[in-house]
This record gives sequence, C-alpha cells and structure tokens, in this order.
Amino acid sequence: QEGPIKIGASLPLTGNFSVAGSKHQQGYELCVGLINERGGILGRQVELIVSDNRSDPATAINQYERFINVDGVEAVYGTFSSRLTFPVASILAKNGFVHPVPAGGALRIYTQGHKNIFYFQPNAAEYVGASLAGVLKDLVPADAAPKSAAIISADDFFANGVWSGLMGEKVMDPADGSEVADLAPGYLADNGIEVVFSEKWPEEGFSDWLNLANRVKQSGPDMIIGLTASAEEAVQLTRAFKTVRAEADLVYLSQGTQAEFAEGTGESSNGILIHTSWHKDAPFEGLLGGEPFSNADYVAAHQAAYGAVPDEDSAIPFAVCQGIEQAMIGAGSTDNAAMGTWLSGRSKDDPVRSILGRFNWDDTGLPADKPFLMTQWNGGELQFVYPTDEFEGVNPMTYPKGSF
Amino acid sequence: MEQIVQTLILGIALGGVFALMGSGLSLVFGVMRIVNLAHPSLIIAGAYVTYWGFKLWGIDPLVMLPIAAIILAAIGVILYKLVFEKEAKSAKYSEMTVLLTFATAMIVEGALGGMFTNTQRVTSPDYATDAIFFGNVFIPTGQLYAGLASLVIIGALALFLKHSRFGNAIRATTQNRDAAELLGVNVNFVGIMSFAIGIGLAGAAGSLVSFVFSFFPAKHWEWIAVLMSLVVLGGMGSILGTVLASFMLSIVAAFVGAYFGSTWSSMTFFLALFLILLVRPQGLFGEKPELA
Amino acid sequence: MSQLLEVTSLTAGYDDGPAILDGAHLTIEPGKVHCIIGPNGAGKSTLLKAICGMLKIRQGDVKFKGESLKGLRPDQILRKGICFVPQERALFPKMTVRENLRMGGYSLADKSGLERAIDEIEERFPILRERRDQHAGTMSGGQQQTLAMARTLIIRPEIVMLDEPSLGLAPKIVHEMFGIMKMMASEGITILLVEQNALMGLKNSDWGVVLDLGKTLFEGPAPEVLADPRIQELYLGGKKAA
Amino acid sequence: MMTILTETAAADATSSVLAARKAHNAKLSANADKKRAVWFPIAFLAALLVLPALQFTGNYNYVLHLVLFTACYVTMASGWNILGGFTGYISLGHNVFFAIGGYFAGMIFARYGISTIILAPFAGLLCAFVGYLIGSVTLKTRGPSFIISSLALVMIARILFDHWQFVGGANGVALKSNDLSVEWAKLPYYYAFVILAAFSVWASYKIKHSKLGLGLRAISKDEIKAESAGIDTRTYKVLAFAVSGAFVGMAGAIWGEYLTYIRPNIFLIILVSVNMVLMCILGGKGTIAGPVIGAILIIAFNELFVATLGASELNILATGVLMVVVLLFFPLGIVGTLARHHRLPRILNWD
Amino acid sequence: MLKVNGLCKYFGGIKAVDGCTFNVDRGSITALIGPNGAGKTTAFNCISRTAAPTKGEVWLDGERIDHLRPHKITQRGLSRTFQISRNLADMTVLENVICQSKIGGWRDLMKPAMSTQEIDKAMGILDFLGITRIAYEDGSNLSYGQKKLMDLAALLMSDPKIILLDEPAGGVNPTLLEEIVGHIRKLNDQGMTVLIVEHNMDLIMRLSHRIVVMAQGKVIAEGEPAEIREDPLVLDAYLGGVLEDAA
Ligand SMILES: Nc1ncnc2c1ncn2[C@@H]1O[C@H](COP(=O)(O)OP(=O)(O)OP(=O)(O)O)[C@@H](O)[C@H]1O
Ligand SMILES: Nc1ncnc2c1ncn2[C@@H]1O[C@H](COP(=O)(O)OP(=O)(O)OP(=O)(O)O)[C@@H](O)[C@H]1O
Ligand SMILES: [Mg+2]
Ligand SMILES: [Mg+2]
Repeated sequence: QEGPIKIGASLPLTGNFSVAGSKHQQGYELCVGLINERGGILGRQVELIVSDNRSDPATAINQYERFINVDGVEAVYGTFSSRLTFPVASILAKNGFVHPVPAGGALRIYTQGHKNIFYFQPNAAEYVGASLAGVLKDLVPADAAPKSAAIISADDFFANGVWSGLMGEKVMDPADGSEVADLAPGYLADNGIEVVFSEKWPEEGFSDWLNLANRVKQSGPDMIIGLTASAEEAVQLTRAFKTVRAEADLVYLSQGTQAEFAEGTGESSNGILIHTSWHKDAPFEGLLGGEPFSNADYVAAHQAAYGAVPDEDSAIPFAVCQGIEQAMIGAGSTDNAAMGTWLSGRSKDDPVRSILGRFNWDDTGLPADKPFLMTQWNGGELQFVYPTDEFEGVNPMTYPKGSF
Repeated sequence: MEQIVQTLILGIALGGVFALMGSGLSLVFGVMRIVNLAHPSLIIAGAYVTYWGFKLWGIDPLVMLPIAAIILAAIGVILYKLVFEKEAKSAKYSEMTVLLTFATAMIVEGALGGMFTNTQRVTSPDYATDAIFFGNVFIPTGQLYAGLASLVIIGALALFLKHSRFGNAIRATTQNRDAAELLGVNVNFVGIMSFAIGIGLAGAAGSLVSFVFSFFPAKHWEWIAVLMSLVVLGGMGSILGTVLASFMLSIVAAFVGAYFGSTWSSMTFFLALFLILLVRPQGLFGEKPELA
Repeated sequence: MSQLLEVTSLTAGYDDGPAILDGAHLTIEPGKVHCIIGPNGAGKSTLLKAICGMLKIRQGDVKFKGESLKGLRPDQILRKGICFVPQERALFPKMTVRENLRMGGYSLADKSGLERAIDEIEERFPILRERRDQHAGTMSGGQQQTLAMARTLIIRPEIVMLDEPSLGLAPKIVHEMFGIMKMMASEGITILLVEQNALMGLKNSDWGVVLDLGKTLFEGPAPEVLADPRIQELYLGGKKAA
Repeated sequence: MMTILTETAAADATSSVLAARKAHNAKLSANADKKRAVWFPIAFLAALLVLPALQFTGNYNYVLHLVLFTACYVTMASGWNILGGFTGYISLGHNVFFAIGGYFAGMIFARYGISTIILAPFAGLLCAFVGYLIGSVTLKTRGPSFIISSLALVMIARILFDHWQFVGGANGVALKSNDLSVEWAKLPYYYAFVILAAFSVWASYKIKHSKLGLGLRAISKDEIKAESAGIDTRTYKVLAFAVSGAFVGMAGAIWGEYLTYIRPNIFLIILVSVNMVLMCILGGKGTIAGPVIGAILIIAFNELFVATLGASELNILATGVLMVVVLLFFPLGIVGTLARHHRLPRILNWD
Repeated sequence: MLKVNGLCKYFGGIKAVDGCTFNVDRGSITALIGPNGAGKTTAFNCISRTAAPTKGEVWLDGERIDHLRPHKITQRGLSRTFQISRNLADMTVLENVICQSKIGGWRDLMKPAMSTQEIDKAMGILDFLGITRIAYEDGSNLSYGQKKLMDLAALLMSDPKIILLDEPAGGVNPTLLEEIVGHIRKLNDQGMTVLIVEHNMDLIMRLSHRIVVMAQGKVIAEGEPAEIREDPLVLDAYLGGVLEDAA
C-alpha cells in the first residue's frame, strides 16, 4: 500500500474528560511525530487522525466508524475512560480491529470475550488495592500499621473497581446477573484493617466536600482512602481535609499525580500516596522506530515538545502508540488480524517494550504480572516509593503523614 | 449536637456562595426575561480573571472581585450588543434567549478552553483552606468571607434596584417595553446596562468561586441545573427568593449528606424543587400563575 | 395658520408586512382638540404609532414645528413634547399605581415638583390615591385607563395623543375625562384623539378627521363632519344617529 | 379642506368606499392558499429505504451509521416537538424517556434475548404511561419553571439510575452485539430507525392537523383563553407529554442495543435533550419538517466541525457561533422563518 | 337559567366581588353595569371559573358549576369574551375562531382540525362581522376593535346556550355596532341567553330586558331599563347625569 499509514483516535477533548483527553492527544501526537522522524513504520509515514468525541459514547462510536469507513485508517488507538471504551470495544471487535486501550480498566470490558483488545496499563482497577496492600506490608513498620480506615469514593467506573478490590465485593454483570469476579475478603480485611467510615459521592455535581471531610475526620481513622475520579476531585478533597484539619497516618488517593494537583493543594499534598501506571523516574526501557527509547528519553522529548514534564495521562497513550508500532513491525504489515496474533503472542520474555515497561497479556486482554507503582508527594515533587525491588532510585516513604 | 451545629454551619457556608451565583441569574431573568444558561460559564470566566490576577500578581481574590465584575460587565455589554439586542423586541424573546444563551455558553466555554486549556484551577489564598475553630466546631474562613461578600453585594444590588431611578426604569422596561419607551426611557440602554449588571454579578461570583471550588471551562454544566433549581425554587426573578432558597437547600443538602450519605445530597436540590413545584408552582416568592 | 404638527402622505407598516398607512395626511394646530375616526382596522392606531416613533416611516414625513421626526426613537420624540397613550394602556402591570405615576415623570429634567404633581393628580382621581399601592395590572379595566390618562398630566407635553381614551370607562368618568381634556386644551396642550365613540368624540373636539384603509378621506371642522350624512352612514352608526 | 369630500361625493362616496374595501379583502384572502409537495418526503423516504444497497459496492457503514443516527434524532426531535413545539412546553428532560425506553428494552434483551426492535412499541407504551404520570405533576408549572423542573427530572432520574444496582448502577450493562457480518450488522437498526422516524413525522403531521393539535397550539399561546374556549387543557397537555415521551422512548429502546451498551450517562446527559431542543428550534419549532431539517443540519454541522476543525475547543466555539448566527437570522427556525416570509420551498412545506 | 348566589372574591384586603346575587332568566338579555372597579369583570371570571371564587355559588340550569374547570363550563354551554381581548398569536384568525368550536369526546380528538363545514361556518361568521379580509391574518396582528370582533366570532362558533360579553362594544365602530346589536337580538330571538357588561348606555338601554347594577362588589339595583334610568342611586354612582345626552 502507498501513502502514509493512517491511524485514528477518538478522544474526549471537550466535556467531562477533557483534561485527560487532551493529554492523551499530546501523548499520541508526540509518539507519532517521533516515529515519523525515525522514518515511519515499515517505511511508511504515519498520519494520526484525532477526533473530539465530547466525552459522549455515541459520538465515540460514530468516530471510529468514520475512521474505518471514510478515512480508511489501518489501525486505531483507544480512547480514554471505561465509559467510552465499553461501546467502542464492540465496534472495533466487529470490524476486526486491534483495540489498544490506554484507559478503561473495568473488568467487565475484558470478560465479554472480545479477541483483539489489549489493556496498556497495569492490571485492572479491581486489583489496584494489591499495591496499596504491598505498601502497608513492606514499608510500614508493623507496630505503627494503620488499624482503621475511612474509605470514600466517587461513584465512577474506575473508582468503583478499586473499591470492590479493597472492600472485597463481588463484581457482577448486570446483563445476566452473573458473577464476573469475587474479590472477597478484600485487601483491607486481608490486612486486618477495620473500615470505620465508607461512603460514595455522585459522579457529577458534588460540592459538599467540607461536610464529607469533616465526617471522615469525626470517624477518626488511621488511614484515609480517597478514590477520586479526577485530579480535580482530589484537589477538592485534599483542600477540604486541610480546612477541617483532618489527620491520618496514611492517605491514599487514586488520582493526583498531575502537576495541577500539587498546584491546587500546595503543602497539603505532602505525604499523600497515589498509585500510577507511570512515573518519570521509572527506568523503563522501550522501543521506538526499532531503536531503544527509554522513559527518560520520553520525558525529555515531551519537555521539548510541550515545555512541561509529562504525567501519566500523556505517557500511557505514548505506550499505546509504541505497542501498535511494534505490532505492525512484528506482523510485518498493518493487517489487524496479524497484529492481534502478534500482540497475543507476547510473553514475559518477549514482551512489548514501552515507556510503561514490559507488556504481555492474558487471553482476556489484561496485562499479566504488571503491578502498579506507588508514588508520594513530598516537597512539591511526586516521588516514586514502591515497589522497592523493581528498579533503582526508589525514594523512602514518609510515614506517618500527620496533618494536611 | 456538636455535629448538628457543624452541619448547619457548613450548609450556611455553602449557601452564601450559591446565593451570589444564583442571584445574578435571577436578576437577569427578573428584569430582562433572559433565562441565562450562559451564566455559569461566565462565572467561570470571572473565576479565570481572578485566578490570573492572583497567580500573576498575587492580588487577593477579594480585591480582584470588583475588577472581575467590571471586566465581565464589559463582556456583558459586548455580548448584549452582538447577540441579544436584535431580538430584544421580539415577543418570543424569553424563549429565544434560552437557546441564545445556550449557544453563548458554548462560545464562552470554547473560548476559555482555547485560552486556558481544560486544566482545572483553583486560587489558593491562605484563608481558602483555613477555618476558625470553636472547640470541635469550625467555620471555614474561605466560605465565610465568600458568603459575607456575596450578601453585601446582593443587598446593595437589591436596594439599588428598588429605589434608584435607573432601577425603576429597568423594572418598567421589563414589564412593558413599549410603555417605558413612550415615557422617555431609552430601553436599549436600559437593556444593555441591566445585562451588564447581571453579567458583572457573574464576574463577582466567579471571584468567590475561584477559591471555594475548583474550576475549568467545562465545569459550568455541573452548575447550571443546581443554580436553575435555586432560582425556580425562590420564584423566578425574585432575588430574595433565590437567596433564601440557596440557604435553605444548602442546609438541607448538608443534613442529607451527613445523615443519608453524600450521594443523596445533590439530589436534595432537585427533589426539593420537584416537591415545591407540586404544592407551590410559582416557587417561594414568585407570583401566582393566572389560572387557578 | 400656524401648524404644530404636519403629516404628509405617510406610508408605514409593521415589520416587513404590507403598508397599513398609505398616504395619510394630517395637520394639527396648537391648542385645539383633534379627533380621528374610522372603522376598525382603518389604521388609526397605526398612524399615532408612526407619529410617535414606534413604527418606521416608509414614505412621507412627519414634521413637528417644521422639524422632521423621521428616524427618532419614541423616547426622543417624547422629549420633544409629544406624548402618546396607546390603546393597550401602556402601564407597568407589576409596579404599584404610585410607581406608575412616578414613571410618568421619568423624562422630566426637573424632578423637584414631581411628588407634588403626583399628589395633585391623586387629588383629582381619588381612586388612584385609594389604590396607590395596588399593582397596576390588577386594577379594573376602567381604573387602568384612568391611570394611563392621569399619567400624561405629569408630563405636560405640547401634544397629547390619546388612542380611545374613553374605552371601558363608565359614562360618568367619560364625561369627566372629556372635561379634563378640554381643560388641558385650554391650558395650551394640543390634543389628538382617536375615538370610536365618535359622536362623543366629535362633539368635544374642534377638528375631525376621517381615516379609512390607511388614507385620510376627509378632514374639517368637527361640526361639519358630524353633520355630513355620508360620514354618518359609513362611520357613525348610520341612520339611527341622524 | 373640503376637496376630497366633494370629489368622492360626486362619485357617490358610500359605494365607492365599500367597493374599495371589498377589493382589498379579496386580495388579502388570496394569499391564504398554501401548497405543499407531498411527493418529496415520500421520495426521500424511498431513497433511504434502498440506500443500504450501497453495501454491495463497498463498505458504507459510516453512511448508514449517520443516516441511522439522524433518524434516531428525527424520531426524538419530532416527539419532542409535539410537546415543545405544538404545546409550547420546552422540556429539557425528555432524555428521561430515552433512558427508560433504553433500559426497559435493553434489560429484557440482555436477560431474554428478545430483540429491542420488537420491544420498542412496548417501551413506547411504558414511556407514555410514565410521561402521563410525570406530566400530571410538572405540567402544573409553565414557562421557565417548567423548563427547569424538567431539568431537575433528568437529575433525579440520573441519580436513581446511578444507584440501581440491578441495572448495573452508574457502570451500566453491556449488551451482546448481533451475529451478522460487518456489512449487514447495522441493517436491522437502520430500517428500524428509518421507519420509526417516518412514523414519527407522519404521526406529528396527523396530530398537528387534528383537533388535538389545534388545541395544543392554542394552549401554547394562551392557556386561559384555550381553557375558556372549551379545551380541556390539562388532559391535552398530559396527553401531549405522553405521546412525545413515547416516541423518545421507542428511539431509546433500539439505541441501547445498537450501541451494545446502556448506562445512565449515555441517555441522561444534557447533550441528548439539548440536541432534541436545538434541532426543533433550528429547523422550526411547531413545524413538521423542522425537526427533520434540524436533525440533519445539526448532525451535519457536528461532523463537519469535527472533520474540518479536528479536535479542539474551536469545535465547541464554532458550534456556538453557528447557533447564534442561525438564531439571529432565522428566529423562527429555518422552516418557520422561511414560511413567514413566503420563501419556503414547496418541497419543505410538510405542514 | 344562571343563578349567582352570594358570590365573593377577595384579593387580599380588596373585596372585588362581595356577596353578589343575581339571576339571569332563560332567553333574556341581561345587562350588568356599574362604575369602574365595581367587580363586573371579576364576577365574570368567577362565573366562568377563570378565577376561583372566595365563596358563593353559581348555578347553571339547576346545576352547581362553581367547582368545575373552565372548559367544562364552556362545554355546558356557557361562553364568554374577555374585556381585554385574549388572542392566540401565530394562529390565523380562522384558527382562532375554529378553536372554539365544540368537540365531543375522545374520539373527536384525532378528527381533522378544521373540517370544511367548520371553515364555512367560521367564514360565515367572519363575513357577518365584516372581518373576512383578516381571516388569514395572524391573530395578534389585529387592531383593537378587530380583536374584539374576532373574540365575538369565536364565541359564536361554539353555539353556546348562554354568552357572557365583557364590553363587546368598547372600541368597535358605531356602524358595525349597529349590526352587532342586531345580531345579538337575532341570536336572542333564537333562544340564546345573554349577559352583557357594557358602558355604552345607549346600547344597554336599547338591548337589554333587565339591568343589574353593581357597585363595590355588591348589587345595588336591579330592574327594567326604564326603572334603572330613573334610579337616583344609579344616576349618581354611575351615570353622573349624562344619560340624557347620550340618549
Ligand atoms: N402588530 C401588528 N402587526 C401587523 N399588523 C398589524 C398590527 N397591528 C395592527 N395591524 C394591522 O393594521 C391594520 C390597522 O390597524 P390599526 O390598529 O391601526 O387599526 P385602528 O384603526 O386603530 O382600528 P381600531 O379602531 O380597531 O383600533 C389592521 O388591519 C391590522 O390587521
Ligand atoms: N388580581 C387582583 N388583585 C387585586 N385587586 C384586584 C385584582 N383584580 C381585580 N381587582 C380589583 O377588584 C375590583 C374589581 O375589578 P373588576 O375588574 O371586576 O372591575 P369592573 O367592574 O370590571 O370594572 P371596569 O368597568 O373598569 O372594567 C377593582 O377595584 C380591582 O382593582
Ligand atoms: Mg386602534
Ligand atoms: Mg371590567
């Protein structure tokens, strides 16, 4: 085939997910730009087509449909969030396209039996708690370990997943009432932590943060777990904790690795733990244009292109782009079936190598043996604290956190 | 007991902010019959003005308030000239404005997004995350200042509208445009000015919002329904009604949040609206509809 | 003869609709009462609206003291001294009676005498005092008409244009109203009046004008109009009045 | 001064004036006749029905998708038009019916595998019933209060659906996609939506030209006058609400299966209800062709902006500017404004 | 036929109608007169139920109707016009008129909005009132008098048993008025009952069989036109001695 390889990506550039969506765009664009600088894929330049789906599922479907039928793309990149990924997965499966997912960690997406779907993050939301449990086990002295926890969460797909893991709930498929996974007894119970307060707030339009923070404080937990759906909520929640003068030994939030979080919360961010798929200091070695391309290279390239240090919302899509490039090269063509076979064929020793590290997938499309990283804000800097044995440069964790 | 008092305080604190956010909306509806769906987006514009004033020059948000109000009022004048002036005479005005303002909201959102990206912002003067403690009970200072400021502004505005000559002209124009014109009121000027005042209020509210909530250009969708329900509950166009509704609902929402769970607290606004409309369709301070 | 207001071959209509007025003309002399009559839909109200600036003048001209009023807004025309009370009672329904009167003085440069003028008016129309805090919109039809009339007395313009002032008024009040009008005329206020109660209108005026299909058909001294048999048949209720 | 009178007097004033008036009358009533081209919508429908034949020549799924998507919105906008256009009650909450229809049919489909296309009429009935209940409450308010109460309705529905674990709460339910091959997979939905859209247009024509329609239009102008003219305004209004809800519900029923996914914020986001409103207003509220034209235009603009301006806030900005421009120059919507100025092409006069 | 018994309507402190009692006999033309603000329009509103009476009873044909919704009352054969004309904008005069024609039950709802018979009938009425030329004009683009006439036309469309006219003559050209008077008489001869509020004494005296005089919400006099003409109370409160002039 002649001409550039067209690749389509529909992203939520406006609407609810616009913050993450635009960062995804940066990640994809940077990666495609770098590939083209290195001579493209299979000798052809790559042309990226990005469309704004306004955070609306119907529009997202529409756009993938257009990529395939009108624009004639040869491959696609996934969109952001489980909400959008869910319907897109069916369309792409129907059309036989490889579906690399940058963000869409709901277990149910992967239990539907779609063939060519590949998740480019550490394991699904339901298993995030494993990392937190690891931190408690490995970094906190046994005699000072938290005994009680307050867990609060946005009523969001991703956050709910984490909640299920921590609280040991069953994940059900409401379509037929079947059980997708049973996560009992849950990471908290496993670690002997008693839940003294638990509550969810609605996905949209919640503003009563002080009240919530105050009630968390009144329950007097050793550990606070805040499963926010966005960095914005994390900022609000943290500021509210500061205002009510809450205290805890350990504070874990599910969002907040972004620079905006530090800006919005200032000093209060100190000591807050956040899981992440990516960290700028993680010494991952990837490939790009057939050449080694390390995480540090990526950070440098991003900084050169956009004048700022990237965060995970740009890094994950970058990795998606790397994965698709390697699949094309591996398959020797842009034939999606071949690319899918190649990606499925990856193993621990022969993985996709990205700036998020190594990826190989089980038959559901979830990555195998891929833990999350734990990071902590200290002195306005997001430090990478766990796991300690994976690579060099791990910072010590501040414990206990104390006040906000 | 302590927690009851605390919940009450938090409800009041939130109510003060909502009161100012809603009263600009109410004013513009009350005097101009414009259902201004763009109001929340303009509040966000005001918040951005304040944010940059604070970030670039370290000007306190409360000092930025009049500046934001004036800048937004100027934007209001331009908006009115471009969008609303032509339609002001039409009989379908009120209905048309629903759509025009909706479009305006999109324009404002798009423009803000283009200029400032979609990253969420919040101004953080020290008092924004501070609180005054009385034993175990506290009053959050950020909301306290915001509430006080908003009550002062609303009070001054209400007095102005009720007693000044210009205020009378505004009300007269709303009620009967032709008649006002026949009595020597320059109705177009009145239209521009009252719109400017309404949007100016959005600017002022934006300053307060900038340190109470975090914001980004698309955030206004979340507020529109809440603010609208305050305005309807208070009785369309009644500023006093809006203020009371803001406090009442915020307090109820705080209690619902505290005793039934946070998920239900935002439902309070809508459910209350529904129930009130059942028994009193005109809202708290609205006029009775004609048909008994 | 000095002419205060002169309308020459005027064409006007609503928005971009057909021309309702099509060559109407009119001359108004100071200090007199003029009465326009004509069938429903003849364009009487339209004529007054065109004069006071509520409608765009398409052709022809309106001259006030020799100066064209073309293109001026109603509020500017009011300040020149022409005041118009439309047929639909230009009141502010949700303002009190007193506030409505006060709005009457909006265009006055000198506000000092306003409150006193309002008091005087309330003196003359007791119902307005009695209901001073009632919303104008809730007054009875006749009460509203009274209020609208009374308000013009505050402005004291050079020309008052009244569109069917007797509409909905009890006979006693109609009588009083024509009395007031005469009094205004004697004070030098020129009056231009549209009346369907044509007999009453013409009897109380100096000059009569007949308008139909947007054209001036006839103008002349009121008694002459009143006496013309054809006009009686066409516009004044036919044989019965004769 | 006497000149005119003497002139007319000579030619017998009375009869000449009467004659002039009569001639004038005749001229005015002459422009009253209306003509419309019935063949056009029928031909248009026929063209749409054979359109899928394109699939034999290549992959035109995207075209089908766009037509189907437009037809879905035509159904909803036409339904909305019955309440918002004819009756004058602007509802921003009609996506509640979209959701009820979608969940009702979607859940039955998920559990028992009955196609939503078969279920759609039942979803419509259910929505009519719910609409009847809701309408009896909310239609007590009028004007802006009604608009906002309808907005509140969406919020309440949203919160309730978000918490209803049986239907998957906020996370929703994934539905199976059908087993047809890629080229033909869309066809059932395509035909369902096109027929539904045609039906809704036909039904709104019927309603508009019935006693009910006349009554509804009277209600939209002056409810007191309508009531005293002997129209049972309360029943009429609630009926309109129910009927318009039914159409939206039917569209929702099929939409869920087509998307293969139902969750609250597919249905219950402001964008959906606002789209219905915008389409009607843009095309011409209260006209029959209006919602159709509005739906086509808005979806076309959307595609255009996304395709040309690509991805950015510009896209939102441009949509806003475009709306303002259209509203300022076509205040009664495209069909309405053209009709007012007697410039409406005959093929667009479906009223 | 129509019985109003102790009707009251208070607006806060204002007693607009205050214990008003009167009867309208079948087949009669009854006039309701009184000074401005006497409560005539309010009484009409309470009878046709566009306003809820504070207390009191209204009986139509031996049936109590003060709790019925307005359309029910209209369907029972009582129609009214409004003092300040209410018209349906964006609908033609023809539609405005036909809107008021009677419909039966549910089944009629989907009947064509304007049947040929209805159009013919409506055009006939419009023709009679001399406003055929505005039949296709927008109902709101009318002159004051035209609106009144349109209201009257709509009223006649529903073939009511009893009509309540609120100042039908206000703003109507005298020549036309003569014809309207004639028509009302004709309708009355055919058995229609009429209750009319008017300030045009000349018309009242010529048309009505009985006159009810209201002042300050109460009925202060009742009787034949000739009696009323002589009643000093009425002369003073209402006519102010001008009756002689007009007649
Ligand atoms: N707002 C309007 N828009 C369009 N046409 C109008 C409007 N108002 C009046 N017309 C038309 O203009 C013509 C003249 O109306 P106008 O109000 O001047 O009559 P008029 O002489 O005052 O009658 P009346 O004695 O009934 O008040 C009428 O045929 C009417 O249909
Ligand atoms: N909604 C209201 N609120 C307060 N007062 C009212 C209201 N409606 C009417 N009124 C008062 O009730 C009294 C009776 O009014 P109504 O309109 O019945 O008089 P009317 O006899 O019809 O007079 P007219 O001949 O002037 O039309 C008036 O004094 C009026 O001001
Ligand atoms: Mg007139
Ligand atoms: Mg009256």
